[in-house]
Amino acid sequence: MNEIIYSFIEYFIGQVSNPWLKMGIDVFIILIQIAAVVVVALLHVAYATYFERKVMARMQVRIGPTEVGPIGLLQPFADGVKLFFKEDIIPANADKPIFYLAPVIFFASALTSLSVLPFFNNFAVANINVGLLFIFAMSSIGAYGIVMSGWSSDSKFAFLGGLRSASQVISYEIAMGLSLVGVMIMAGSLNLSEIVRAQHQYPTGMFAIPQFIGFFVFLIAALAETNRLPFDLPEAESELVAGYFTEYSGFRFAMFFLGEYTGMLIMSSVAALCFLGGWTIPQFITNALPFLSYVPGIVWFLLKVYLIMFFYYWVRSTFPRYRYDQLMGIGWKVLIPLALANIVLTAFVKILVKGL
Amino acid sequence: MLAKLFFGYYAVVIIFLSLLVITRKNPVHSVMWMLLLFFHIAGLYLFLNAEFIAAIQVIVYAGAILVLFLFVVLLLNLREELQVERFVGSWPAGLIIAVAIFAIVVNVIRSFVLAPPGKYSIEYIKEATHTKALGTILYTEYLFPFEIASLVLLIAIIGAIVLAKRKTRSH
Amino acid sequence: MVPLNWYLMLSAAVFMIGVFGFLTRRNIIIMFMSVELMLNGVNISLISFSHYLQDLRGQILVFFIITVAAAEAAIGLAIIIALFRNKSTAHVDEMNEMKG
Amino acid sequence: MNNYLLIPFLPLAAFLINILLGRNFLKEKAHWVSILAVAGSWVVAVMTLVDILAGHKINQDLYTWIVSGNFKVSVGFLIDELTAVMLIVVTTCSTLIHIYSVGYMHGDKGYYRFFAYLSLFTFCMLMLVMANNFLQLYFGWEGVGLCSYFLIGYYFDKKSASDAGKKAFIVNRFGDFGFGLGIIMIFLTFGTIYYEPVFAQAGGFANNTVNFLGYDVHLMTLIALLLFCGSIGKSAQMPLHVWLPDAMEGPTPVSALIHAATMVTAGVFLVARCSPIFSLSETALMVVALTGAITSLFAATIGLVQNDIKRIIAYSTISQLGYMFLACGVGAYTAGVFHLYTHAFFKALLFLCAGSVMHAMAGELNLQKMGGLKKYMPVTYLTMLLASLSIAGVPGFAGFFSKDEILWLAYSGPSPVGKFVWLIGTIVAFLTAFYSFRLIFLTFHGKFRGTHEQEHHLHESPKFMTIPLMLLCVGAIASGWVGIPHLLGGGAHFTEFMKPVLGHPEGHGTHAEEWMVMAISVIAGFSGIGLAYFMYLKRADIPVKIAQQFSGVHRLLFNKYYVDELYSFLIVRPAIWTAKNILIGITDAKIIEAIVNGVPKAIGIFSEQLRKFQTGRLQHYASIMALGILIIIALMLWR
Repeated sequence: MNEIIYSFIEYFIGQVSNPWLKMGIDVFIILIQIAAVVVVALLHVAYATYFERKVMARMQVRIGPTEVGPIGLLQPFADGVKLFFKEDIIPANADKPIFYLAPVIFFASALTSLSVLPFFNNFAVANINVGLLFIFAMSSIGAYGIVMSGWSSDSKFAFLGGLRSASQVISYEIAMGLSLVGVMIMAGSLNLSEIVRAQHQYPTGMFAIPQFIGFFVFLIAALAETNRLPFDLPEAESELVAGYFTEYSGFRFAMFFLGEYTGMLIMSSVAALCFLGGWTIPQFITNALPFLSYVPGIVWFLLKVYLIMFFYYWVRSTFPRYRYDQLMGIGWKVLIPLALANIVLTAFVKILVKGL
Repeated sequence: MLAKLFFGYYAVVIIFLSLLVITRKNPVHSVMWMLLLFFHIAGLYLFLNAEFIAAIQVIVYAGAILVLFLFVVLLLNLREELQVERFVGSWPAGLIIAVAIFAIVVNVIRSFVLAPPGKYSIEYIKEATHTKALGTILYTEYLFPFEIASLVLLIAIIGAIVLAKRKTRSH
Repeated sequence: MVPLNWYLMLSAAVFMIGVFGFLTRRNIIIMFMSVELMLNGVNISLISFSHYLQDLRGQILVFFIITVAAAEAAIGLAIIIALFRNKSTAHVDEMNEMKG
Repeated sequence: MNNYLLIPFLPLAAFLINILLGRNFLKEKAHWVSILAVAGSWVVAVMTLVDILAGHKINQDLYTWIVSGNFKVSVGFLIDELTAVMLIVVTTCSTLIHIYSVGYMHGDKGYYRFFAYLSLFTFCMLMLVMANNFLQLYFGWEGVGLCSYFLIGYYFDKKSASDAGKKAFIVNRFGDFGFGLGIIMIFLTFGTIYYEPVFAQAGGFANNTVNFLGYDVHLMTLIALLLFCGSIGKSAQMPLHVWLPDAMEGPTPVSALIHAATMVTAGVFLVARCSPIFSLSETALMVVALTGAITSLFAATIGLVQNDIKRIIAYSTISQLGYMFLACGVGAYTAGVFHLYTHAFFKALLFLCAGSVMHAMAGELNLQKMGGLKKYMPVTYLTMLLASLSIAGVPGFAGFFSKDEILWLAYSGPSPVGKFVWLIGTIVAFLTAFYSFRLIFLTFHGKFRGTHEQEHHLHESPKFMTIPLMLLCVGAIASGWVGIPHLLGGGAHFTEFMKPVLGHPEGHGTHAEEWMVMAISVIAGFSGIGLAYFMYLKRADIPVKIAQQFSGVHRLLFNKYYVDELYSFLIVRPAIWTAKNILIGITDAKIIEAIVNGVPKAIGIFSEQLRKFQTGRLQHYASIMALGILIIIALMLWR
């Protein structure tokens, strides 16, 4: 990717020798990559909402949005425009700087995580060695946005929602992190691209099969991490109006909304990358059906991501909400022990069976 | 030159943020500045080829410890906090002591000599990846301290629960 | 190449600010945060030593410092909550029952 | 061949079990643990003896006890001929006395405690004899002393008993002090305290001297005499004999086991064990011989007039121990150990018989209130009579052979004081026979002189007591048969057996002389018995008359030469006076109390000022801490 852009530039202005100019070009390339990823990801986020509405509608025997555009395809944009032009209301007693900052933190942390995701072979904005840890870090920063929005709104509902969300996110982050340790052990790396490559070398082609416990724990923890049903207690409508963003409106609300769906996208991507083989498909399939290897990797990746997104919607439309203590109980008493057991098991098998 | 510029930026921002952390009246603001400070420190670590530690800095310090602080801050009464004096009466003494420590440490730093470099060269770490290199030492040479650290954490969990648990009214 | 001294100066400065905050702030939570500042100051110097001496043991030490800091924060904040519950204040100069 | 370890550790296990579980679980069954353990030890000891007879020898370190610089001690065991004999003596007596105690201590409230202590004693005694170095010997030495203290003061609610315990303990300290010094001297001289290297090197130091307070002292003499100090204390020789008669306050089985058969003979064992050292010093040997001779005569004369049945036997023990030292002193260690071995049986038997009599008399000890017990307790009478015949040296009995060997070797040996101690030994033989039979006649013959109530109560002791009596009686008669001298057609097996360890002095007497010595001692024995018969059965008025005629001598003897009073005057009272007037009056009241009261007062005044620093403000403390760090760094910078 970078090489192509370089050759383009060289084609236009000749050999670049000035180091400052070279750096400028590098920065320019990175900026282009960031812009591309953000725009594409946001487009996907927009259509994820549309997808959700359609899926939910089908499951509830409705048909979902149809009015705006052909089969309602322009509905997300209509929503965006509506939110953009809504009045921006700030509560009188709010702590203003933090009130402003909270949605930005939330949204930014979600977007930043996108930078380390390899969408297809050799493409990631930042191909860093601790990519997985980076995603954890960013998802834990997201908790600040939630807590701060809840606190700065100076509203009981928002405050309770913020507290609930923070403890929920912190608790489930542990389970999520531990569930991925099995993958780390098997891949021997924290670099997401390396993890995908390791899966490609692996007989089953994806870690979801040997790491089924980890996969299970990860999926549930991801639901809680992104405040999705059945763990959407921070924003439980019937209890807390809208939870931590009760007091937000207009574009700031839109940022929370987008941040949440971006988070979902990221969690689905991580699941796809760490457990389902990312942009690759298992070698036994390509051996059997060689023509599939001509399909671009991004297609497989998006297929897997949307599969998991679908799972999200499916769960949302079928499960009732948990009680708060049940939520914590599941996190600490079921998922974390399961994940720990998985680590022990994986480590043992790794030591006992050479070359796994 | 670029490295020095980067370092200069980080140094100035880190010191400035540290000062903000300890001088803010509103503890919530202190926490927010501290969050930013931790990011900068993590950036500095990246700069020093310690990517794993940088990630840990964000995950553990920013993601766990500071959230705990935030939690506790939120539980306390902030309205009163904003009305009262933030420093103790004898703060000039504290200032003098702190500056004296700084001066003396700077004096020490001025006269130090760098030891010959060890075996973990930058190339080696890049080759083996930082996490792997660190993990290898941690699980071989420092296995015992590592186990003790796990015990410390366990005790901390239990201790925190015992301490913060509300006494039941029944007795 | 940035001289190691600069890092050490930075580390000392952060540490000193932590000391200052600990010695002067009334709010116990800010004092606690000052302690974290001091730890971070030390961590900076350890990491830079580790880099310049090309010896990973400094980073191991940082790893343990972070671990202990987490434990310390959990315990310390639990103590603060218990204190606040009993005293309804977070100001250390109002907690001076242990005087001679 | 490692099962010899069972010998000491079975009794130890029994002790632990009894002391931990006795009070609440074992209670009246406590004796089974101890008896089985000690009997087990006995079986193993016999096996070990068989092994030793087959020519094996054990010297093994078990466990490194202390290492400090070049001082290294381990728990180790040396089993040679001497140890094997001691093992047999200790375990046999111990087993029989354990069994006897079942009957004797029946119903006592500290039953389990008694057996625990007995087992502990057995353990310590076995450690003592089995040691392969001096420190372990010392451990056992002090261990048996401790048990002796426990058991003398067994009836601790009785003042005389606890006083006697303390007396035994304190008097023994005098001797043990010297013993300790002796061990230190050995370490200084040889650089080790293991027997084997020490004895192997001893010859090389034969002529060395050591400067002590400006005098050149012969090194081996010094070491030997210091070691002998311990022997004097433990074996109740002059002048530290005073504790043993008082020790009779303990239960009679204790007197039999500890204060007759085993512990008190540890001194003799020590001298025999260290014979390579003693043999290098003529002076030391002379001191040993004279101490033994004088003690035996001294104790025998006291024994003539005492009325307390146990005390008579106690003095008899002192006297016989003197005999053993006498033998050792003339270089006849084998004879001394032989006498030790036979003496253990008949003296234990005498004590147990006395216990049996006490049992029948409900604790009465006074001879003058007994008489005619023969028909009430025939077993006790018969066994005690046989034991007395043995101690009196009647031919054929065990005591005869050992005593005769001692006297002959004293007479014929190379020792310069040999003839003198032989004379005293013969006199003592006469006295021994006399007081032993005085005891028999006054107790068992004639008419009963006690109260009617006591007479009604008289009965033979239970089986648990009489069976050990009979078994010991076999020992009292037959144990000497292993050492029948060549003169009488025997093989002197005992002497031959012990020769590798203890050597044998070169006698230079003729057969005729040997016959003469034997005849004289037999005549002395028989005349003692005859005189006793005449004085206490035929003409019962004579003793009273003699006592009146020589009232001064009688009073002197009856009051044990006023030794206790002398000690009281010379040592105890000055010590008490010093303690009362100087230590309490001046040091304690004026100096120590002034310091003790002054210090807190000063602290109080000081802390009144100091407490103002304790503001209770966290930051003040932290500031001071930071200041401290500052100062330390500054000091390190600009030193």
